[in-house]
Amino acid sequence: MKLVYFAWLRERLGVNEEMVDLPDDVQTIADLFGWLKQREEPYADVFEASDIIQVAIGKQHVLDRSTNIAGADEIALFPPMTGG
Amino acid sequence: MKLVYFAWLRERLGVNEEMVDLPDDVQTIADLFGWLKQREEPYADVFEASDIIQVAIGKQHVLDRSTNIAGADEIALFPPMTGG
Amino acid sequence: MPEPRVLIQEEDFDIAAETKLLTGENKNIGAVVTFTGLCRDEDNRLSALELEHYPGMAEGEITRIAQEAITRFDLNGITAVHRYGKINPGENIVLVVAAARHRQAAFDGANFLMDFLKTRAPFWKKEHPRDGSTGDWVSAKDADDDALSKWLSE
Amino acid sequence: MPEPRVLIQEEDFDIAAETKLLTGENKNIGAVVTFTGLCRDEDNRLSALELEHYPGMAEGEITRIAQEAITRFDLNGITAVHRYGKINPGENIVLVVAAARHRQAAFDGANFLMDFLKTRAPFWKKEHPRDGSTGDWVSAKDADDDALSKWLSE
Repeated sequence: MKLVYFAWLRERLGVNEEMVDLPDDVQTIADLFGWLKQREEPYADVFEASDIIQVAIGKQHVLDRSTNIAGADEIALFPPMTGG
Repeated sequence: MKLVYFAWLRERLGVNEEMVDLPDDVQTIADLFGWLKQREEPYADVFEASDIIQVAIGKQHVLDRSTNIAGADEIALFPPMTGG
Repeated sequence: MPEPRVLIQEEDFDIAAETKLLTGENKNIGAVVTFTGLCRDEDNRLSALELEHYPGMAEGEITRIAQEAITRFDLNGITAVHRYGKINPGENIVLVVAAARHRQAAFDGANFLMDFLKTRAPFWKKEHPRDGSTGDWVSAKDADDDALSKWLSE
Repeated sequence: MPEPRVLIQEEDFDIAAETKLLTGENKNIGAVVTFTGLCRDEDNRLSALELEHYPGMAEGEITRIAQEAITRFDLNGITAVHRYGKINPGENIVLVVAAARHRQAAFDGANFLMDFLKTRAPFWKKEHPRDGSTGDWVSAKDADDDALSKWLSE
């Protein structure tokens, strides 16, 4: 699965995107945040305050953290948007 | 005193503007409408429904019909405005 | 406080030029809203609108309302151009340009001025039907009075 | 139903050209509202803004919201152009043009789309201060969420 990062997430993680192999028990967005948080620094630090981090699955904004991510090709993680 | 007319008032009266000598007892806008109403046709007819006719004294829109008109140089009479 | 730019004219206006004139080199403007009112043919019924106005009063009233918009919404500036004379379908009738630091002020400033123009600017529109019949004067709409009342009750 | 025109681009846009493209020869359009968002220098503090975006998602989200604006306000058409990359103070960031028969629909359509763009379009702004220091990412504003909620509660 491809994870893509934007804005200060991208800067603080030092990566634009990466391919990850998720364990079988990572089923939902909430699970994904849990998994990211237990990775080495800077992940643990960046995802500590995960409730403000926004998620898009397949380029669709998803708010419900219980949404299943199985089969997603691309998941994007980013701060609240500041368009316009 | 100069009276000026616009839109369908102008058309139905057949005058753009006219100088009038008002009797001494015509003191307010309401008095002016009363005086116009008792003039020969088409005045009587045009000013019959005088409550929708709008008034400007010295190019200022005036709503209060008890406003004194003494000393006014120019009074305009017109239908509700349809600008924009 | 900025002074509004108010033009009452027969000729057409240039939205881009008026916008540039309003914003100039001011780099603290974050939002510009333009409103353009155009002559509709009402599903091909009209060949033109004729706009009559009260010279002097038109400039005065629009300037007064535009000044109120600047104060009320803390605008960086506002421009209003209102045409008179015979105007064909598809042609411009009125332009309002409002500039502000933030977007809602620019929207509100332009909307406020337009709502007032509809019922307080001394212009009257006469229809010229395509079939050559004598046209009617456009009636004032209750909806326009209602639009105005939203600003008065605030 | 008209399709929105949505452009995500690095280069500047031409408001007059976009407006002309939107209204075309349609003589039943009575009102056109344009909103232009510009880069402020925040009282000379900033030398530029850097806009990052999520390609693909940006087009998709803005198109979806623009379609909703057309339906909700019965618009004749709507255009949105959002720039990315480095933008200097005084330069354009975003354009919305909405066309409708009547003025309030055009105002509401443009206002609605802008309110959604602020919090739902995947763009992020980074400040470049004039003093050469490392700039911050612009924070989302509660006021922008509030602006959005006015459309959701209707």
